[in-house]
Amino acid sequence: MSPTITTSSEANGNVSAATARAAASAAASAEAAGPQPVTLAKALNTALADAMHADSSVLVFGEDVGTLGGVFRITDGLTATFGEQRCFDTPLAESGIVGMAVGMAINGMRPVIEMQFDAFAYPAFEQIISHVAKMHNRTKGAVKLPLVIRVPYGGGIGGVEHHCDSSESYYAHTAGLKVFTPATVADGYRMLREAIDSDDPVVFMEPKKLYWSKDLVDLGELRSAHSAAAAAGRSSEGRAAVARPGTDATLIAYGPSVPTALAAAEAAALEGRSLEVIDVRTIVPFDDATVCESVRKTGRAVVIAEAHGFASVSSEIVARVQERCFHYLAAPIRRVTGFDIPYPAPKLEKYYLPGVDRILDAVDDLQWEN
Amino acid sequence: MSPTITTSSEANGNVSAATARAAASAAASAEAAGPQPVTLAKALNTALADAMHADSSVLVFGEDVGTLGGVFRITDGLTATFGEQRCFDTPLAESGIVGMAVGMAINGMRPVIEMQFDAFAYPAFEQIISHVAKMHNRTKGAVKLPLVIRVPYGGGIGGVEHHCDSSESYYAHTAGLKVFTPATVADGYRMLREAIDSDDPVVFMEPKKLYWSKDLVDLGELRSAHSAAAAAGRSSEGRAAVARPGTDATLIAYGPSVPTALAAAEAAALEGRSLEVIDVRTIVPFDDATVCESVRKTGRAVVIAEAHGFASVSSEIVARVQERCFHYLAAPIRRVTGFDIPYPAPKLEKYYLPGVDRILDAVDDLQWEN
Amino acid sequence: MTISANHTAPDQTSKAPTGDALTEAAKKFGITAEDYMLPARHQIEMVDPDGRLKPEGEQGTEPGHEYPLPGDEELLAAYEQLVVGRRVNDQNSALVRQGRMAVYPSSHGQEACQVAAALCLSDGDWMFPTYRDAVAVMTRGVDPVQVMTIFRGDWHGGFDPLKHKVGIQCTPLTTQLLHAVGVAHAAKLRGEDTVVLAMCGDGATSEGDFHEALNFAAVFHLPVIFFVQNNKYAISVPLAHQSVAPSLAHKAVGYGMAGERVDGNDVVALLAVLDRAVKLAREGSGPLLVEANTYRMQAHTNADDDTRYRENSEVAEWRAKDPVNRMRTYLTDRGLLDDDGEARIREKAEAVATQLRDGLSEDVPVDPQELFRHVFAKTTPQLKEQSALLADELARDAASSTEEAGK
Amino acid sequence: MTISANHTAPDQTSKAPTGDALTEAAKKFGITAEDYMLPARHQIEMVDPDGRLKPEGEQGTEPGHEYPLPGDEELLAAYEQLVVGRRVNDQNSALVRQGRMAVYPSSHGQEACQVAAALCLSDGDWMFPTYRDAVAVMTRGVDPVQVMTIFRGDWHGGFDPLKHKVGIQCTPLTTQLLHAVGVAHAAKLRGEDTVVLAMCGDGATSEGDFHEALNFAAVFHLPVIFFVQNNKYAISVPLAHQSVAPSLAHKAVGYGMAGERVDGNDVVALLAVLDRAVKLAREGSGPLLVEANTYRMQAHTNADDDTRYRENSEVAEWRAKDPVNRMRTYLTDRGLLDDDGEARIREKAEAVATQLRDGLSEDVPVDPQELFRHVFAKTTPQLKEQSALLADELARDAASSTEEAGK
Ligand SMILES: Cc1ncc(C[n+]2csc(CCOP(=O)(O)OP(=O)(O)O)c2C)c(N)n1
Ligand SMILES: Cc1ncc(C[n+]2csc(CCOP(=O)(O)OP(=O)(O)O)c2C)c(N)n1
Ligand SMILES: [Mg+2]
Ligand SMILES: [Mg+2]
Repeated sequence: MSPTITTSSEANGNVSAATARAAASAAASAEAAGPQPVTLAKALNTALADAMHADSSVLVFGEDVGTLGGVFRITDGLTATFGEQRCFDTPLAESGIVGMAVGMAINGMRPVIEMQFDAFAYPAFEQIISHVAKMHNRTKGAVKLPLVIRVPYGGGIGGVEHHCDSSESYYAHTAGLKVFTPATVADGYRMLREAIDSDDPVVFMEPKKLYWSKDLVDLGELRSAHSAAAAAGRSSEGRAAVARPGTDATLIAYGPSVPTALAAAEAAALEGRSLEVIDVRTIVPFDDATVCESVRKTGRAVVIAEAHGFASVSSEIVARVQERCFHYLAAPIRRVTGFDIPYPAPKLEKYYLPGVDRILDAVDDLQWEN
Repeated sequence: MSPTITTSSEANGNVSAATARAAASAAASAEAAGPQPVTLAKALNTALADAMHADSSVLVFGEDVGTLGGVFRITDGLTATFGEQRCFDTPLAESGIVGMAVGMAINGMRPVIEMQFDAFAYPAFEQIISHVAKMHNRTKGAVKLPLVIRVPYGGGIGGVEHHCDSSESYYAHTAGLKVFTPATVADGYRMLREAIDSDDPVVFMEPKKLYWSKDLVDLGELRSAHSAAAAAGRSSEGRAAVARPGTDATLIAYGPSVPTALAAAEAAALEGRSLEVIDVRTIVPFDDATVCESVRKTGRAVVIAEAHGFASVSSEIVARVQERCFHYLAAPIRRVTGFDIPYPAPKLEKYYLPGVDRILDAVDDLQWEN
Repeated sequence: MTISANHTAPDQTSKAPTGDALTEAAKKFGITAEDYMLPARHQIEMVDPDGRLKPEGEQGTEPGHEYPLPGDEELLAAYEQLVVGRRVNDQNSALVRQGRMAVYPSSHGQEACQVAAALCLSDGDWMFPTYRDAVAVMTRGVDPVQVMTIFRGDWHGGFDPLKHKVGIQCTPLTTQLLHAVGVAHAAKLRGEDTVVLAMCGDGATSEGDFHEALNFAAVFHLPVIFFVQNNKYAISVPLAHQSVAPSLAHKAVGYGMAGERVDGNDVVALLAVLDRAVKLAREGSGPLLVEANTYRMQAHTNADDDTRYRENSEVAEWRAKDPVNRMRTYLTDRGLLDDDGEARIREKAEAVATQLRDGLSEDVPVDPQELFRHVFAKTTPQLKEQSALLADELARDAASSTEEAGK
Repeated sequence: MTISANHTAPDQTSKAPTGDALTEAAKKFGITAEDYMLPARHQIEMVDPDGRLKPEGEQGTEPGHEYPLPGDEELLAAYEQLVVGRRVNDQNSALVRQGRMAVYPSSHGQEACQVAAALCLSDGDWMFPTYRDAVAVMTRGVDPVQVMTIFRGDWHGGFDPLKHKVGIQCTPLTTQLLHAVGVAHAAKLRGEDTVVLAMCGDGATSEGDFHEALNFAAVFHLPVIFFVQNNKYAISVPLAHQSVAPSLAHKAVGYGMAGERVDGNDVVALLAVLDRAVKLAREGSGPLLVEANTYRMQAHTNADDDTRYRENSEVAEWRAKDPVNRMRTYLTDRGLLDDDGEARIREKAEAVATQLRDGLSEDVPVDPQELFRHVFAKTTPQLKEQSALLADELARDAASSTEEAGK
């Protein structure tokens, strides 16, 4: 099917789009009922399809996202379902992709574009920094920019250079962008739907090493929950999750580091230490409340991220937590991050990546004797 | 004069270049002896000329750097003195400028390139991140990349959008780059010479609002001091300065914020508070020792920077200082930074820029009652 | 111009997704694909610097590159806008000298390009201008004072792009060409017949985004007209340092689109070429590239000193080609313009100048809280916090100055 | 091909900084500037898919685009490298299947391009290859095992670019073309006669850096040959989605340089065209753009599934144009190759394959401290700290595993 394309009802106040609720529920009926093992890749793919069903102004484009369905298959089947007008390949030029998306968003569309890998978004940096982030502001809100830039990011997949960068800090530092990164399959679905619904530009960072991780989720339920939330104007933007409750120290993580943090907490539990794990989920806006509540409770914190530590999102988390929770802290906040080196070759990446042991070392370091 | 171009003696081990000491001292003789009021712009210009005299593999290029001498006149007179082969205009394309410079550095030159304004370096982001920062590492040091990227940065000059960004955090977060930023006229000369001498790529951030600020300096003495230091293999890379000694709290600043921090310290002194001001000078590598020594002494700190605060160099400074000086701190470290908004239009920039009052407010906030 | 045979590779395996536009064009105009893409041998020029209509055979037209003379009414309307545009340019430069505006990149000397760029478009069409195209934006109907907001320094842009279908005046060079492509693409997907005119300078053609924009427009077969005002300088850098191609219009060939060059100081030729380009684009030709040969008569902006890099004599040469005078002579000679008409037009120009003087000498108070208001459609807790911090600062300032005053 | 008159704008005010290269070229070859820049009407093709020498009139040559047949010795040497290259491609793919290498973007089917790209250069020249150009790099003389380091995953690059005058195999598309331009520029400034060959694929021509590199090379009049292997796909995306120009060689026109297209499976034509390009560039023609029409016979890499986006029949069509078989037939027919010769060459190819198998099945131990060793020429206190942290971790690991073992 290839519904008539109209203009987003949300953005820039043009023609309203019919929400194809019927179509969406038809797609739902094909799915098995109840929780099923679902990969993050599948959840993202479903979110894209559902969003395209719901709003004909949602367009998907990028390199190899059409016939191939993306090198990670996140756009699999979208061209077949929605036609070449709704999901298509572009010439190979990332600045072109982002710049064209800006124009489409100006003219009533809600583009969801894919950067093939983290490092291959760099050619689009000027468009992202100077336009995507600034268009709404410079026009005093006259132009909304409902644009999602999907960026598969991070390492741990044995990729060669330029395929494993953790580039979230560049975006998080750029005023005017929202930055989301899911760590669970359910969050993958929900957060991508919310990113697409958002009238603000969202850089949607997908931890590529989690693409094939599975959780038991009920996609139909996620879909209904999203519809209900959207109808009620609710969104979980800016809300971190307590991924595991604990009492002795807080591990603050996001994206690919969340499962590692959970594994560390599991290991620590065996040694009698109760670690709370916070999944940041939306880096911008940041959920100070949830993070600080946890740290005030535990009095100790470790921030975990794959990216180089220097001048990064993890620096920010440390800085804001010490600003807000200083007198609750029994020890300095520790960081476990990637080293300040170019991402290493496959055979060396295990030495680079923040692993369970390195996290536990940092936890041990939190001056427990005090 | 237009000396024969040979290959840098330092980089990539090709043909050696004659250092034109005689020429340099000839230039020196034209200058008045003893300390004179000199602008930062003039000091940078002199550093470029001296470096070009000293090493014929030093080349200067970019947009409008030739005949015009740069929109800020930092390259004034270089084409006239050294010829069009040594200082020249390129086509208008920043990725091209950086990419060509990479190739020239591979092939024995020491390019010093100008990005006309902070935001106009973004088109070159891919070349900077994926090549400038990584070339030495990926070739296991076989290829050195003695390349200086000069970036006039920051606001306070009434510039329109895209002319006032503080982009240092993007570079500082990128592993493989060194990031320098002078705040005084003497540092401008010395640090630019050291950046050009360095076999590592240096992003040299020039606070454009300080271009026309004057200090009393003796350029001839600076030149001799540099020659002596270089001959002895000494460099002040990675060394912060105590710009003003004090005992009650530490203001940590760099580039355009240093004069503001000094003014704040001056004002605080009138109220009986003794503030120490640290000028970071080289953001990468960072001088933990000097900064921590000061904070351990004073027990209180405020970090000041014009850039958006979120996930920035100032976040990093807070994070590392609390990691290293936690038990010396009487209060959380405060940040006074630009807001997390696109740099504002000229008539509003005064509300954005970290000024003396905002710094003093932060100092007042450092829980003096404890 | 005729190329003897088809240049298309015999073994090109893939088909263009949009049908072979070049083959169609070649058929339509009875010329080769190369002749369609390459600009005509000479630039299109209809009225010479002395205001005289050139003989048809000397206008630069040739098979496939045919441009009928625009109608008298269009020309009169264009002249009026030329006069207004010139007045606006000079008024703004004066306002800068008086400190009422921070900066103004004048299009003095390029008014023919400015005017034609706006007049060739219909209401539903879009324009994507640069910082130098204030006159084009005004000619399109945007309030002059709003247009100057960016240069006065109150805000980044002063008008609503959606209302006027005019992109914000863009500073990062050629980035706006891609926005133009996106706007055209969205319109095409919705089946609208919007044409988009995307503007840039000669220097800007060297940027990577220029390449990507032209290629995207060609591959997606979009109705975008890329209009390059070749004013011979990019700040201090002359054209010869940007390109050694025979012309900038030759760049069309690499994208499989048609290129044309036109005397950029001849509004008649400009309208002829742009009107036809808009018509072709609307009819489905895909994108076109039009290069206007003109000259930047003044420094890059008031902050620039052009005596450092060019000779006065060069500027003087171009003064003789002035687009406004040329048109006045032509219309007067043709009997379309008399003293009364001229006076009426001058009056109109004066009115706009007055509007600018008045509008820009008002000291519009700025609201510091605007800093935070438009960053996002849905703001963040962080910005609320920062906004409160600033509000608190300002309240304390106000309180202490009241206190001071009270003393 | 003849264009009837000079296309250059009559009123181009600025002079090219390097003298007017186009005028010179036009004079030298007795053709127009457009004819110099545009590729010949047909691609250059000398030996047909059946291995037969084409009649001179059908080789695609024309005035200004004349290519004499390369000498027999050069062709024999090329054939040897073709056979070795094919063997290396297939050996590497096998090693990937066996898990000895992580990934290999094979140039199977493109060996003629690979071989010609290396053989056309002299020792002092430079080559800037992509990830797919391992065979070209080897043909240039770099140790095969070193070349594969990047794909084995030990390190990013395995050879010394300065020693071999070969850039590291580049992944970020077309970024390396600018490095090539810089290397050529540095050499030119020193008065060296280095020619630089810069390689990229069809998809890569869409990137902004392609544009900037070609333009810089043209404006600075540098001896760079841009060699595009048009293998019809960029991963899954066919050529028609990259460009609707008649050919990629047509892109030369926009930069004022000469373009040519050549049968990329015909090593004879490739050598003829590239040898001449190198000669012209060395003599000061400025840059040239050469497009080779070839085909990516296998998936993009082993990680790709090409059945999702192309028909087997298309691949089969191109199998008939195989560059190795074609050359074998041609040389055998010409009496330049007999069974002995063939056997000797096969043996050589086997030796390289063995070298690869042996070299890549060794499990070279990695040193974790290499992470920090090469980031900077002069390291930082921060990296020293981080390196110590890792060393401490590893020491504790080692100690605890010794402990474990001791229990
Ligand atoms: C990406 C980018 N790089 C550099 C600049 C700085 N800059 C502003 S205008 C200009 C020259 C532009 O020349 P041209 O495109 O010919 O336009 P003109 O000013 O002549 O109208 C430069 C270099 C910029 N605005 N954007
Ligand atoms: C800047 C950039 N964007 C995207 C990619 C991902 N990518 C790797 S190869 C490739 C296709 C390249 O196609 P082409 O240039 O035709 O070369 P080929 O692989 O066919 O040899 C893509 C999209 C990349 N490496 N660099
Ligand atoms: Mg210009
Ligand atoms: Mg290809």
